[in-house]
Amino acid sequence: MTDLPISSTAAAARPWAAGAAVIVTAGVYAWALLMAEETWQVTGLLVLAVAAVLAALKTGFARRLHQDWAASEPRLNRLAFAALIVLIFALSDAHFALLMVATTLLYFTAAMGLNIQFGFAGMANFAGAAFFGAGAYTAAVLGTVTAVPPLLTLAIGGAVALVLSLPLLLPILRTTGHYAAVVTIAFGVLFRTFLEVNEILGGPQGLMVAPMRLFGWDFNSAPVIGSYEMSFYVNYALLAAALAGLVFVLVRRLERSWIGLHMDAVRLDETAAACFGVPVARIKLTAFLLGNAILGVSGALYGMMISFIAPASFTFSDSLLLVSIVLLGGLGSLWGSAVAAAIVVLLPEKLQLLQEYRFLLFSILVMLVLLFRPDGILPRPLRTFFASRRAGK
Amino acid sequence: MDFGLIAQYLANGILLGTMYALVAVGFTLFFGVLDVIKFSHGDVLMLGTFIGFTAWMGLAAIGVTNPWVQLLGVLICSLGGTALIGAAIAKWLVLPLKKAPQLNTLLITLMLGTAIREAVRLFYPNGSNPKAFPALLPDAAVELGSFSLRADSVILVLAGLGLIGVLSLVINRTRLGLAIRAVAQDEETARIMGINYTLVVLATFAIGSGVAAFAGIMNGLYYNEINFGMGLILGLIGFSAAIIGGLGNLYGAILGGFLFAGLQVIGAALLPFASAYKDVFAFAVVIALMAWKPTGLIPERSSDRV
Amino acid sequence: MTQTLLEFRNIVKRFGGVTALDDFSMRMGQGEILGLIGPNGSGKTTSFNVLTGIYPATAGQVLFEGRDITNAAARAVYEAGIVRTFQRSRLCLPLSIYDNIMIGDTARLTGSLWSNLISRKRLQGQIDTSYRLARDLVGGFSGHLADRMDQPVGALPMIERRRIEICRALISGPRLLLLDEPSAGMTHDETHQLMDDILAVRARGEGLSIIIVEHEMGVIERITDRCIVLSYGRKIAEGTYAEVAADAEVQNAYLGAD
Amino acid sequence: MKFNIGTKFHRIVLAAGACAGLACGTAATAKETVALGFIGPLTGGVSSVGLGGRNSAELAIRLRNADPAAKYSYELEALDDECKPNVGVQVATKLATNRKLAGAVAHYCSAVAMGTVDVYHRFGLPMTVWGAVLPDITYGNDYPEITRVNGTMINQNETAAKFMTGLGYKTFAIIHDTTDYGKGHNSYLSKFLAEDGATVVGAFGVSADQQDFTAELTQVKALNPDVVVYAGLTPGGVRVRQQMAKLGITAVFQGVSGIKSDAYFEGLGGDLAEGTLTFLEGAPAEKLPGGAFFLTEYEKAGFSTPPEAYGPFAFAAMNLLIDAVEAVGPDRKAIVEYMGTVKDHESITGLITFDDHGQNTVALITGYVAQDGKWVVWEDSDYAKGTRSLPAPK
Repeated sequence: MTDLPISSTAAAARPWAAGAAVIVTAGVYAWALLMAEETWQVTGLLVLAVAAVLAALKTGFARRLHQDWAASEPRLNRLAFAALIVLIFALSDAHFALLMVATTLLYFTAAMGLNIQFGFAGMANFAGAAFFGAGAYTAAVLGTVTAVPPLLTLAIGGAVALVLSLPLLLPILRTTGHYAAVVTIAFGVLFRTFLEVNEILGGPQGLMVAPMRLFGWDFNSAPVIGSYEMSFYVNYALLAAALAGLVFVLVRRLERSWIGLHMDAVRLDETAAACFGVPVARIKLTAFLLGNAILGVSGALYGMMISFIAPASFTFSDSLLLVSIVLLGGLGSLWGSAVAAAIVVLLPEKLQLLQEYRFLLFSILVMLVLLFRPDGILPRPLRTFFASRRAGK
Repeated sequence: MDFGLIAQYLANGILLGTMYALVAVGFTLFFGVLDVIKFSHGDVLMLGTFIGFTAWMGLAAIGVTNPWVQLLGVLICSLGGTALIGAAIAKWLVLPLKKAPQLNTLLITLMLGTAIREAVRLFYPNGSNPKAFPALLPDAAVELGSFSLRADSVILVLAGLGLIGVLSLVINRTRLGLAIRAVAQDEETARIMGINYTLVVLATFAIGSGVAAFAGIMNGLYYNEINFGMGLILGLIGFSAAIIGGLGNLYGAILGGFLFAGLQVIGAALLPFASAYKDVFAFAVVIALMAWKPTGLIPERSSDRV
Repeated sequence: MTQTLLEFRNIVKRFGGVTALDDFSMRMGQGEILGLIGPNGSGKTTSFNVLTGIYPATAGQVLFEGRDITNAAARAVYEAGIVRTFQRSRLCLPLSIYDNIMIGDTARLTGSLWSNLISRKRLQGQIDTSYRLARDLVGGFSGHLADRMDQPVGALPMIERRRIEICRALISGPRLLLLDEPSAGMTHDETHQLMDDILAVRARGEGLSIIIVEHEMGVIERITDRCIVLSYGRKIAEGTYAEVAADAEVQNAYLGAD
Repeated sequence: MKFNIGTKFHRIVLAAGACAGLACGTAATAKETVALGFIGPLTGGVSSVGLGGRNSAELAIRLRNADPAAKYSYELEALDDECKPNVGVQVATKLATNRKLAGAVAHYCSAVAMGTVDVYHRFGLPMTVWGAVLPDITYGNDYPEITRVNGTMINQNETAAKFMTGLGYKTFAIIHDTTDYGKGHNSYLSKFLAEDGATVVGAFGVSADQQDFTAELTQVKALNPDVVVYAGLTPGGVRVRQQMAKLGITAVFQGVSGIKSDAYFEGLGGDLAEGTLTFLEGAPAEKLPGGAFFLTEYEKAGFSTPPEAYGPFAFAAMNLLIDAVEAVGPDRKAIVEYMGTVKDHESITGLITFDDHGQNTVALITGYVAQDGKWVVWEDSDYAKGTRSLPAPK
C-alpha cells in the first residue's frame, strides 16, 4: 500500500489530463473575456463561467480535479505558467487587456504576501495597501536617481516596506486577533494621512514614477518582433508573471517547510505551539516581515507600471480589497488567491457597463460567496511537504 | 490660551466622546456575545439616521410641527427600524458564519457596509449629496467670553450619557442583561442553563444597533447635516475606541470613546505642528497604546482555558 | 525513591483573589508514574500550567533535574524535556496526522529561512527521516493510523486524536510526560486501551517519567506508582493509591466536593 | 458586429465563446457611429459631481444624435475613475486603446488627471478636461492631446482675492481639505491675498471626509478673522458652515468652486447658506444663449441627479469634441490638430480659446453669492445692490 490512497483509477492513469484541460480552457476563457467589449459578450461569458463552475461542482468534476491536481501539482503548475506566458503573447497588442493581466498578477503577488500573514500565521494585516504603497513610493523616489538600477529598486521597495514594519513589531507581537487588526488599521490610516499632509513625497497630488529598465531595455517602449509591434505592457506583464512565479515558488516552499508548519501551529493554537517549543514570536515576526516585503516588491513594480501614484490609491479600502482577495480565494490557498485576484480585478472592470452600480453588485457578490463558500473559492489543500510523496512514490 | 478656549475644547471633546462611546458600545456588545466584529456598524448607523430623517420628512408632510413630537417620532422610527435591521443582519449574515473563520464575519460585514452605503447613495433620493438634518432642539446659547455653550449640545450630551447609563442598568440589572452576560461568559453553559442563545444574540444586535442609531441621530441633530459616508469614519473610530478600551467591556468602550475624542481635540488644538497631522497623531497614539496595553485599557478576562 | 527528577518547592499561584495553588511542594523520582488527583478546581491543571510556563508562579520554585526552571518560557520548558497533553484536545484539526506530530519535534526540525526555502537538500533529508520516525511511533499505538498519516486529524474519533496528541508529545524523546485527563471524553474500553498504550510506551522508552491527572480512579490505581491528592490548591495526601484512598481527609475532600 | 481589434481569428473565437446561442448581428445604421469617451468619479464621495458631468456629456450626445444635420451618430462610453489615480490610469488606458474611440472628455479629480495625461499622450487620444482645476494638467506638459475647457485654480483664486479685498476684508482664515484640490486652492489663494495686501491669519488642513471641525473652528474663533474660507467640496463646506454657526462665528463664509452646487443648499437648509460667497469659471449657464437651453434640456432628459457646477463644462467639452469630429472626421490626429486651433468657439460656458498648452484662456470667473437658497451672480444680487449686506470687515 502506498502512503496515500489514490481514489480514482482514471486519475491514476493520466492524473494530469483533467488539470491540463482546465488550464487550457481557463487560458482561452481569460483571453476571450479580456477581449470582450460588448455588453452581451461580457454577460454571456460571465454566465458561461458561473454555469461551468456550478456544473463542475454538481458532477463531482471539481472534486476529482482537486485530487488530480494534488497528485501532479508541479507539472500542472508549470503548465499553468506556460499558459500564462502564451496568454500574454496572444494578447500582444491589446494594451488594456495586458494592463489588466499585469495588474491581476501584481495583486496576486501582493495577496500571496498577505497570505503568509492571514493564511499561514493567522495574523491580521489591514494595512496591506500601505506596504504596497511603500514599495510604489520607493520606486517613485528612486526613479529620480539614475544611479539605482530599477531591478534593484524592486528589492529596495521590499526593504522599505520591511523597515516600515519594524516600528509595528512590538505592538503586533504583543497583541492578537482584533487588537492586532486595530494596530494595522491605525497604521494604514496614518500612512495615507501622512503622505497627504506631507509635501515631501508629492503630497495629495502624487508623484511620477520612472519606468522599469532591464539591461538597458526601457519597459515603456514596445517590443518588436520582425515588423510586428507589441504593446509595451507585454514587458510589464512578463515581468509581473516572472515575479508572481518566483513568489509562488517561494511561498509554496515556505508552506512546505518547518517554518510553514510552525506558522500553522501558531495560527491554530498558539499556547499549544509554545508548549512544543515553537518560537512563536520569531514565527510571527518572520510572517509579518516576509509578507510585507513581498507586498513592497509588488507595489514597486505596480508603481512603475502605472507610472503615477498618489495617496488616494493606497487607502483603507484598497487594503480591504487585498484582504478580500485572500479570503475569497480561501485562507492560505495560493491558487485560490490567483483566481480571486482575477475576479477582484477583472469583475469591477468588466462591470463598468453597470457604472455607478458596480460596487453595490460587487459587494453583494462577495457576501454571497462568503455565505455559501465560507472556506473560499479554492480552499487550501492539506500540506504535502514534497509533491513526489503524493504521486505515490 | 484663555479659559474660554479651553472650556470650548472641553465641551467639544465631551460631545464627540459621547458619540464615539455610543458607537463603541455596539462593537463591544457584539464582541461580547459572539466574539465577532460587525464592521457594518457605522453604515447601519448611517442607515438609521436616514430612517430618522425620512420619518421627519414624513411627519412634516402630514403637518406635525411640534419639534418635540417630531423628535419622538424620529427616535422611535430610527431606533426601532435600526434595531430590526441589526437583528436581521445577525440572523442572516453573522450567525450563519459562526463556524467559519472570524475574518469571514469581518469581511462579510465590511461588504455589507459597502452595500448599504452604495445603496443609500444610489437609491435614496439625491442620496449622493448631504442632507440638511432639522434642528429639533432649542438652540439658545450661553456666551462666556469666547466660550459658547448651546442648549442643544448640553441636551445631547445628557441624553447620550443617560442612554449609556440605562444600557449599563439593562446589562447589569435585568434578566435580559443576565442572559447576555451569561452568553458572553460561556455559550455552552448558557445553553445548558436554558437560555435561548439565538434570541439573546438577536436582542444584543438589536440593542447595539439601536444605540448606534441614537448616536447617528445625535450626530444629525448636532451637525444638522447627514450624508451617506458619515458611518465610515464613525465606525472606524468607534471600533478603535472599543479596542483601546478593551473589547467585551462596556466601561472600556466608554473610556475608549472619550480617550479618542480627547486625542483628536488635543491633536487639533495643542500640537505644535499643523492641525492636519491630528489624525496621524491620534492613530500613532493608538498604536503606542496597543503596544503598552495589548488587550486594551480594561482588559477582558482571559478566556483561553488550558 | 530514585534520583529526583522534578521538585516543587512551596509553589503558590493566585488569580486575583483566588488561590489556585497554596504552598504546594512535591518531589518525583526518575522513571516514576505519578498520579495527581483531587476534586474539580483543586489545582491539578494549574500545576501543569505553572510547570510548563503558561502561567507564572506567584511564589515558590520549580526544579527539574536540579535546574531551576521557575517561570521559564514554555519553549525553554519544552527544551528541557518536559512535554504535555491537554485536557481539551488541542490538536491542529485541519492539519494532517504527520503535521501534528511534527509540531512536537521543533527542537530538531528548525533551520534558517535559507535551508527551508532555498537550498532544501537538508530539509528533504529531515522530512524523510522524520516521516519514518513518526510512522513507527504511531504504528506502535495503532497500525491503521500509520497508514493514514496524510489525513486530517479533524476526521478522526476522540481516542485516535488522544493517541496522536500523545505521539506529538513523545516524538521529541522527552524526559517527563504530563498527561492531563487522558480519559476525558472516552468510553471505558477506550480508556482501557489507552492505558495499555501508555504502559507500553513506558516499557519501551528509556527513563520516561509520567505525571497523570485523572478523575478515573481505575486508571490511577492501575498505572501509577504513587499519588498526590490536591484539595483547594493544597496537598492533603501522598502515597500509593491504596494509601491515599484509605486516607480520611481524602475521602472527606471527595465527599465534601460532591 | 464590432470589435476593437479585428483579426479574423479574434472574431471567430469570441463569437464562439460569448455568442453561444444568441443571434449575432446588428442592423445597419444610416450614419457611421463614432464612440466618444467620458471619465469621471461615478462612485464614492464626489460621485454627485461625476454623475452630473456624465449626464451632461450624455445630454450633449443625445441632442446631437437627434439633430438630422449631424454627419455621424455618436455613442458614449462612460467610465468610472473612482477619483483614484491608479483606477484612472486603468480606465484611461481602456479608452485610449479602444481604436473606435475618437476622443474623450475626462476627469474631475486633479490627481487622477495628473496620472492619466501621459496615457492619452502615449496613445494619441484627444482628451478635454471638464472639471479638474490643477494648473499642471495643462501647463505641466507639452502634450497637444490635452485640452481643458474649465479654468485653473490660478484664475479662480486671483479673481477671488481681488474681489474679497475689494470689499474691504483684510483678515482670512483658511480651512482646506488635504487633497490636491484643497491644498492647491489654499496655496494660490494665500499667495494672491498676500499680493492684494490681506493677511491669512491661519490655515488648517482637514481630511476630506472629516465630520467634526469644531477643534479647528474654535481656533478660528479665537483668531477672529473677517472671512472664513473653506477650500474643498460641498460636503465639507456644508459641515464647516454649519459648525461655524454652532460656535457663534459670524465672519463671512467664502467657498471655492467645489461648493457651488445645489447640494450646498440642500445640505444646509434655511438661512445658514445666506451670504456665502464662491467663485466659478465661466459665466452662469442661464446667462448664456445656450445655457437656458442646456438647463431645460437637462430637465427634460429626466436624469435623476442634477448637473452640479461642472455639468455645463462637461456639456461644453463634449460639444466641442463633437464639433471637432463633425469638422474633421473621427480621426484622432485630425482632432488633436483641430483642438490646437480652437479660437472663440461658442459654448454654453462662454467662448473657448485654447492657448499653446490647450488651456482655455477665456478666464472669465464669476462670483456668486447665496441668496434665498440659490446661487446668484454677485452683480445681480441684493448684496451688490446694497439692499442686503454681508458682515462688515472688523
